[in-house]
Amino acid sequence: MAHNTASTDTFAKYLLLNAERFRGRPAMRFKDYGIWQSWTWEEQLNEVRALALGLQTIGVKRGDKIAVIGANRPRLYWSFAAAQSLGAVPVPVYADSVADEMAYVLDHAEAKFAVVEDQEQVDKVLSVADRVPALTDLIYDEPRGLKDYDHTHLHDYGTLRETGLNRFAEEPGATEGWLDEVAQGKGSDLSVILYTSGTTGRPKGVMLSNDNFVRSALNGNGFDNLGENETTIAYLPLAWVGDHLFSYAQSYTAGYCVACPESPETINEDRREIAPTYFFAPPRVFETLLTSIMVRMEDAGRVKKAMFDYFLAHAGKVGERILNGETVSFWDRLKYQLGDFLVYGPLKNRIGLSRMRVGYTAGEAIGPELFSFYRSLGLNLKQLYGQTEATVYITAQADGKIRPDTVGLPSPEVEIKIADNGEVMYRSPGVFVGYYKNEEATRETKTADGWVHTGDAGFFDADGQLKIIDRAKDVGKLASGALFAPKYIENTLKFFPDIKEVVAFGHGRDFCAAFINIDLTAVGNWAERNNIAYASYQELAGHSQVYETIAAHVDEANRRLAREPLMAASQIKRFLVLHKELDADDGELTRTQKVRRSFIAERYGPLIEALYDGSTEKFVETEVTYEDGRKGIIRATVKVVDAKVHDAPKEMIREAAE
Amino acid sequence: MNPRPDPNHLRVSDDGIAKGGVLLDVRNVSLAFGGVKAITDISLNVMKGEIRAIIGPNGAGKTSMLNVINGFYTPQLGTIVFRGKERRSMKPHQAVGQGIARTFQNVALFKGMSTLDNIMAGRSVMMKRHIGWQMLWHGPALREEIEHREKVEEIIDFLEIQHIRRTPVGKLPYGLQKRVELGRALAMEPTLLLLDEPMAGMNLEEKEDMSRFIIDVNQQRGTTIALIEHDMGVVMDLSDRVVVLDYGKKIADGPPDEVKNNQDVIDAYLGVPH
Amino acid sequence: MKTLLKTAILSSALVLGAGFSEPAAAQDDSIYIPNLSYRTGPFAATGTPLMNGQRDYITLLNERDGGLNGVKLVYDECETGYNTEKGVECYEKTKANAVVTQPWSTGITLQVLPKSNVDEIPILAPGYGFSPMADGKVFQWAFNPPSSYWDGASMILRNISDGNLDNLKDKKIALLHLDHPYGKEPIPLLEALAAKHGFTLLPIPVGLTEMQNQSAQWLQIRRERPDFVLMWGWGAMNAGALTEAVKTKYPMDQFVGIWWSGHDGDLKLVGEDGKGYRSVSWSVPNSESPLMQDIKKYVVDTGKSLINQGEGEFDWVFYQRGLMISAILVEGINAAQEQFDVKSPNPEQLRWGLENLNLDEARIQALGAEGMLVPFNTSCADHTGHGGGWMLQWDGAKFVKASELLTPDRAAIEPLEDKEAQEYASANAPWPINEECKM
Amino acid sequence: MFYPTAGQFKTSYQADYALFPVRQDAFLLGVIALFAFVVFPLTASEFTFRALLTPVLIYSLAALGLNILTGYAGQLSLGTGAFMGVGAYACYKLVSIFPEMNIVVAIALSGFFSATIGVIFGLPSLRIKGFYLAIATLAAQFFLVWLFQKWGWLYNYNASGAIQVPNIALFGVTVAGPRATAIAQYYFVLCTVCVITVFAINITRGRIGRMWKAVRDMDIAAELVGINLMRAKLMAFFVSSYIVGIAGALFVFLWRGAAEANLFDIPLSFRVLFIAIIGGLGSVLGNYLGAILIVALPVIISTVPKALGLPIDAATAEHLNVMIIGALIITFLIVEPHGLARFWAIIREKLILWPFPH
Amino acid sequence: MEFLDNILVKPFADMAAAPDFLLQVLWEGLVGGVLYALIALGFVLIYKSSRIFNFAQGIMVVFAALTLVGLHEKGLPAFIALPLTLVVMLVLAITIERVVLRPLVNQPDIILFMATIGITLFLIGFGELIFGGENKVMITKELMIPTDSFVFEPFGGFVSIEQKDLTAVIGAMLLVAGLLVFLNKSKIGRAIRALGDDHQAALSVGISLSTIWVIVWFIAGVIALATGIVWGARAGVSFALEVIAFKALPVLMLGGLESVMGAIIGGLAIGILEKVFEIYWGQPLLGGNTEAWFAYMLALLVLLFRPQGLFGEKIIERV
Repeated sequence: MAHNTASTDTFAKYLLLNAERFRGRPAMRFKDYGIWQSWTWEEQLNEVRALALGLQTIGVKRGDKIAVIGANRPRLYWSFAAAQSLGAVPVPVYADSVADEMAYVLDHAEAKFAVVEDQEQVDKVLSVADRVPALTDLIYDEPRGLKDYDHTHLHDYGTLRETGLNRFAEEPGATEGWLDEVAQGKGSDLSVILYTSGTTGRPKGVMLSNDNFVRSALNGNGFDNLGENETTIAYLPLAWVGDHLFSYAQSYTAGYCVACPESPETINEDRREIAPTYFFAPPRVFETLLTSIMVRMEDAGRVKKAMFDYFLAHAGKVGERILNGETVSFWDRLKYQLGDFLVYGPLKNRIGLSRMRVGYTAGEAIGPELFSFYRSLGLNLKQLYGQTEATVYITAQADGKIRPDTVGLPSPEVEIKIADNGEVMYRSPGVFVGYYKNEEATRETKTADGWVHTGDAGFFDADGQLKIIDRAKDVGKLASGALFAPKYIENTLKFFPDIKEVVAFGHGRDFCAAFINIDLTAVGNWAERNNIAYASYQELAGHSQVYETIAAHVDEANRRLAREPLMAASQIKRFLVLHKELDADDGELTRTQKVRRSFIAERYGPLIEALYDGSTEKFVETEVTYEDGRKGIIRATVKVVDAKVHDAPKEMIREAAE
Repeated sequence: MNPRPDPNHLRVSDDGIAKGGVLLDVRNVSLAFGGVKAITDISLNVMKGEIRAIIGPNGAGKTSMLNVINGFYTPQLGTIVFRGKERRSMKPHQAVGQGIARTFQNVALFKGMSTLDNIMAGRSVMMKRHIGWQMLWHGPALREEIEHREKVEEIIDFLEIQHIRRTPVGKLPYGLQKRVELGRALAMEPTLLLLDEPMAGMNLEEKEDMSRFIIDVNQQRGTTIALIEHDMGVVMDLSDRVVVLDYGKKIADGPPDEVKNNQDVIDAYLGVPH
Repeated sequence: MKTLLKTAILSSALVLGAGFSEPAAAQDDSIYIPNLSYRTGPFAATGTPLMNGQRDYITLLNERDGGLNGVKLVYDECETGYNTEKGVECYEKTKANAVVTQPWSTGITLQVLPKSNVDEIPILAPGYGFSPMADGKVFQWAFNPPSSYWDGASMILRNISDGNLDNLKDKKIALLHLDHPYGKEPIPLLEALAAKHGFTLLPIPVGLTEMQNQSAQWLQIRRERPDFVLMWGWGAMNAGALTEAVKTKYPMDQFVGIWWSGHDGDLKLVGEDGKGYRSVSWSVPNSESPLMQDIKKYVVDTGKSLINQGEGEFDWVFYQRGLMISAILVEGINAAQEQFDVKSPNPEQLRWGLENLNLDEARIQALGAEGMLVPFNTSCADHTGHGGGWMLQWDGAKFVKASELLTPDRAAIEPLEDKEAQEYASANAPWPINEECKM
Repeated sequence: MFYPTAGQFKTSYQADYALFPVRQDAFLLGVIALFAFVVFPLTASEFTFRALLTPVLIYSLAALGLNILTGYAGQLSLGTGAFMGVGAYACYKLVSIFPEMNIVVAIALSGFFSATIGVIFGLPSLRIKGFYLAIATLAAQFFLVWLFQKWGWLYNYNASGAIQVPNIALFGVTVAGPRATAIAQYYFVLCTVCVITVFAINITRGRIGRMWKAVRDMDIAAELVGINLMRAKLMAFFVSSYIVGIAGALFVFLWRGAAEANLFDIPLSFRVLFIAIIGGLGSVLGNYLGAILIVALPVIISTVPKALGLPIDAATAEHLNVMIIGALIITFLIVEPHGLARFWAIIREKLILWPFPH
Repeated sequence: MEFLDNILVKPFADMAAAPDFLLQVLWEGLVGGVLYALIALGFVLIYKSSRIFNFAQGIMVVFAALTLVGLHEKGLPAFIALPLTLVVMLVLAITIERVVLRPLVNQPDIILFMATIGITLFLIGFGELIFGGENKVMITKELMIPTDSFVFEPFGGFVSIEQKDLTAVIGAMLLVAGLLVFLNKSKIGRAIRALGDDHQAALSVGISLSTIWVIVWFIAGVIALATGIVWGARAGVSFALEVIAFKALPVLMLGGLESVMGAIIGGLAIGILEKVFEIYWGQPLLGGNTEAWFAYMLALLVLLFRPQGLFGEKIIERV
């Protein structure tokens, strides 16, 4: 399948190749002005070339860093290719980062140019421009509101494109010059610098070469048999390595079509319209989706709800086995078919995944129940374990060899070993070049012979599949010496739709305890149905009935933990429901919505103490940041509750012993 | 294949009045219903390109003034000069033809229609294909429909209401309805846009959005705007000049700062008896 | 919503189930006689006793004789409400197995008439329908025995002019008629006669919506002061006209109705005041006749009749006329059975039967209906028989026979019939003419 | 569940403006068309054609005409029957004056007569609104029916005052008059109805349709967005009456075969109004659903007692039938005041959203 | 010229030539007008209180009369049948309120209008099922309505005035007077009148909306019964009577949907004018039967100049 030729080692070259080999096939779609505006590969080539020729006029040269800031839209993807075609290095930046973060990244990357989405981003960049001395010119896509800005160093994308088109049409040699630039590109050249939003410290710029991306992408394509007929939807941050691989690198190498949603509000609808065949999402997205499914089904009539539950239960029983091609009785198969007609099919249709051929969850470990739920519907959802530093792929689950609790076998061309401290290490063609301007960190992470520390603890199981327990540094021990893997506990709890986020504590303590964040949508809905009035998140979180519900969930989670020999000791003894939603704006979550455990531990120190000192409630004051940047204080008295601890069921022990 | 429409073409063609010239001149207008006087001998003008606010306590005759300007009411006395043409009475749809569009104090959308159709309805005047083509749908009628759809989609994009494109407006929250109504008025590509309390009943965030839209309309499209608004803060921020009415009479006229300190205005707002 | 869904499913099942199935097929040992009746709506008052009569005669035969010559007669009503649209629907619904169509309204008759050549089912419209239907060569499938409306008009004029129409010269005759094909039917003949004999014809239409409020019409009559008022009224119109006539003090003895305007129920409304009102009729009630006694015995007393005995419906002109109408039909079937030696004749055979009716006095007497029906006979050329009629007069409580047998002035009518029949045939070309009939 | 809409997206406005943007709708219509054009003609009896299929189609068309006026433009009319009459009489006169005229042309032209009359009686709508206008349309109703009775020229001075359809052939097939077969008439009506329906859909979803809906939803606002109320209303009267007139011509020529003036009286108007309202105002589909309910159901109900062998005499059955229809109307209005079309829309929506309830 | 003469001169000459006849015409028109007014009154009451355009008013007239006669036919004496009929009308009012109005509250006007047509059909079917479809005689004598007539002989002609018509006119006047007193003086009456303007205000009287509706529909039923008796006495009782309901509609247009006085004056005016037009213009010039549409055309003409009817309030449009 893979159209790998020695000469195509950069994406610009792939673009030229695709315009030939996939002539007339769609390369990109964008829901804009109410319809899916589409571009074929040769139109995409035109666009990229036009932009590149335009960029040349404002002085973009080989080696320049070009920041790209904004939502998923074709023009920003084109700016990647245009920059790379000229030998410049795109640096995608999280669009929702606050000015401070952005200033750091832009400055650190020494970005000379920035392609941004709209006025909001222009304003943000301009506000920190004095801290980014290298930055000379800004290019914006959306001209709205920018008419009266000083345009000496501010360029309208449309104008640049016009210039480029004119140059292509009229300027002798311009096109040839550009093709020369493309030809000069090498596989070993820097392709892109991606800044990782590390859980601690300043972001680091991961330098990835064309080779890294091309090889990873080709391996991925081969692994999942991806060709030009796939469709995917690009909705995750441009600066995330996953998006860059799935929505850019793989698209260019395999030739498939990437669709950009109209706006964040319409993503669900847009996904349904496009019905991607290749889909990737962090567990959080699947979680939200499941929550919304369950919440919406709560309002269904009794008969329908019963039917829904019945068939979901049946799917839970046989769905995954059918998907894995195992033998299932004819009757069960028939029932599953009926369920597919009545429930699974329509459900997949509603969530826009009915055409999905390959789906990945990545970025974070997914709860096994959550994972099984989607697979039992017949969705070929797989886990992928990867890192920016690895150009995504470390391990991936191969079709038919899927287990919810492992992350799969090593990806093609990837070697893996487990270090003595349990840390997973790998070596592959995707291994990054280095951290930009941070030799020290590079050395810390990447050994001289090319092995990279993942920072995650894990082990290979009997089948040779990798199992990740937690961050290597987060895995701790209870005072009793038993293993304490917070992520694992958290995921167990997060399966319940009512629970949005969990932070578990226990390292060095006598027992395990947890902060719980309720899901406002799910719980709010439940409250509405039960006539529970509430004015705020805080009030709802503190409601005694909510506590009862959560307690029931914790109890159920403990029951599950009790079944796992390794985890039985870390059942949750005490918990509290947090009075505010964990928020990236307050630094409690990363921009990719991961929990920043240490920060939380610091911020809510008194509450942790309350968990362990036996008190039943605790008054706290918390500083919060509002959307507009103002700060405020939330005061609350948070209740702390005990939970029941279960013994390991006997048969489970026997089974485990076998 | 899909050339992106140029947002600039929405700008109204030049009518020979330079920016800052008098676009609308209301001269000594009086209006009464039966014996009740709604407007008494008011003169005011609107310059091209400005945002002009009309304020005043309840019952001051503000809405009546707008109704006179766009031809819904015919004043008993006085004349109105718009783009250099003088008139006493005209039908509202003729006013639209001259380039006056407006929104209403109580949202006057077509409740049974979707957002898209509501805004499309604003372009009715500009669509010309007769029923024969309409009937066949293909050919010129479809081309015309698409041509206008493109412009309407720009407005939808501009007002950030993509997600409610197909929603019947009756089901929308008030703030969005106001936005759709603004969209419908913009679809008419007016030279003069009359806004009757565009922010009534909105929360702070919605007001900020609406203010931004109004400013954008004024700046990007060069549309002259006359608006009635109760929120003084908004009025002072937005408008270039303010005219104050009270009991159907004009009591002040000038830049916001000047008006703010005018004693009559303060009295009127504090309710000093006459 | 769920129940509604069920309803929707049920009703669509009905559409498929009931809608596409044919009405139950007639068996060999029975004869299917549909009747496009009306027992509802503004015309129910006059329709009901007639339908009762028709129904009871068939019931009598089935009860007393076990049918007709051993064949059961299946009498089946289809409700039209005197509504032409419903009538056509009924016609379509019943025609598959019907041997005859009894349209029971001139409007429905006119609708069905052109189809008769295609469907080949005889139309039996005793005393109503299109007068030129008498021309059996043109209207092969339509029968209106024993007298047509033009016959009726002619008889009335002869009666009021003491036998000589010239006596009407310079007189003014008003025709108070229902504004409906039925009511307009006599106008062509009356116009022709008016021109010929020098009297003035004043048609006064009564719209369907004004039947019960005819004050305008009667004010007109009062102003115009006609010498006679002829009435072609039906349903609620009759009662309305009679009350207005009383109110206007129009002399009752100058007020004459066609046979459908001689309903006991209508006259009861005015009672004594209606004394002297006349109505021409080709049937006369005779409650003492053997037939009526049998009806009483086999049908009424056994509770099989629908008549309103409290009102004395048994003695009514219309009820007994209904009996006679069925009797005419049965005679036709009987004739067909004998001629073709079949148990249940097909429509084609019945047509022959109806063309060869011979209801002379002896036959009528044999039926036990002495004096109840005018004697007449039909032929392939004459589908009416033109048996004539009698004047019935209201004596304040009931109708009594008030004249000898009247006969129409056929010489005056026939040319008009021929002309109208030819016009009809040419307007509906291609229209087959019965060439075999040599009469 | 039957509406898997995932993966259906539009890359151009043309595609977005397709008659059936959702594939399943097109499929469903295809199935219905298959039934209408192939299955019914192969299986239906003559009675089914004449009592169910043809009248349902013709009534649907009349209701469609009315719906344009009442449902789309918001002008309540109670005079539909009379406008049907205008179409019928116009067609009759055209055919009798020009016997050589093609029946299709005659019917198409007769619509213009009713449209003209419709516009004349629509003039009061410029000043009168709501029920007052509804009553005003009754003036047209009563006056026109009166005229049909009094103006002898209209019915060629026929003695009975009725008009009789002569035999008329189209491409050698007799489609009107006593010799026409039910199936030929059915096909003729079906094709006419299909063509006009497509036209009507196109008109109602474009500029003119929006204008009408704007006038309906809020006439003052419509005027203030530049819609000329007079033109919009009169155009609605024109188009509506045109379609109604065509329906009237079909009514007499392709179904009834003959007509008297009072056929077009108020009960016909109400019947059509029922169809439009029970079917759903402001919808094209509703007219068909409404016609099935109002026209076909009574026919079916009347066959039920006999089919079940119940000893109910014709009169009682008719009384019951009237009662049931009355009760059904009330029930439907209570259950879904916006008509069967909305009911279907809800079901469709539910099927699309399935398994979610909303 | 002759044409104009026929229109403009001859009719008046006719009137002058036979004044007794003219008087008779006027009287007939007046009696008809009283009946129109009564039916229109039923409409107005219901419209005022519930914004429902009650098309079923016409059929209620028939239903009431039919019930009265039907009960009498079943053997009940008039003095029992009459109150029993009132009970039936009350039951009808309650049923309509429960089954139709309550579930349809707040629906658009046209839906309620259609519902009343549904009621009409139901009542037709129901009435005919119970009492049969044939024409019945009003039990005039039993109700002690005189049936003779007074005959005056002015101007050498004669004018005949039926006593039952006279009774009808007087009865209608008493009914209207009683109604006006009820509406103006009683608590419920004031509530009903207030309902037309403001639901809240009406509710402040302390009577529930549904009670008011039942009362209003019952009053409409009583009016229907009265109408049914006088009309039935003239022309018999049958469902053909329903068509007179249509005559009440132009009366409403003329008088305004909400004006009691409008209904009365409009009814009388239309009754008289249509009769005069029919006799002096319609019959001689247009072939008669002009009563079928005259009232509508007249009302339409009036509406073109006064869109709110003769007695309606002027509408000022606001935005």
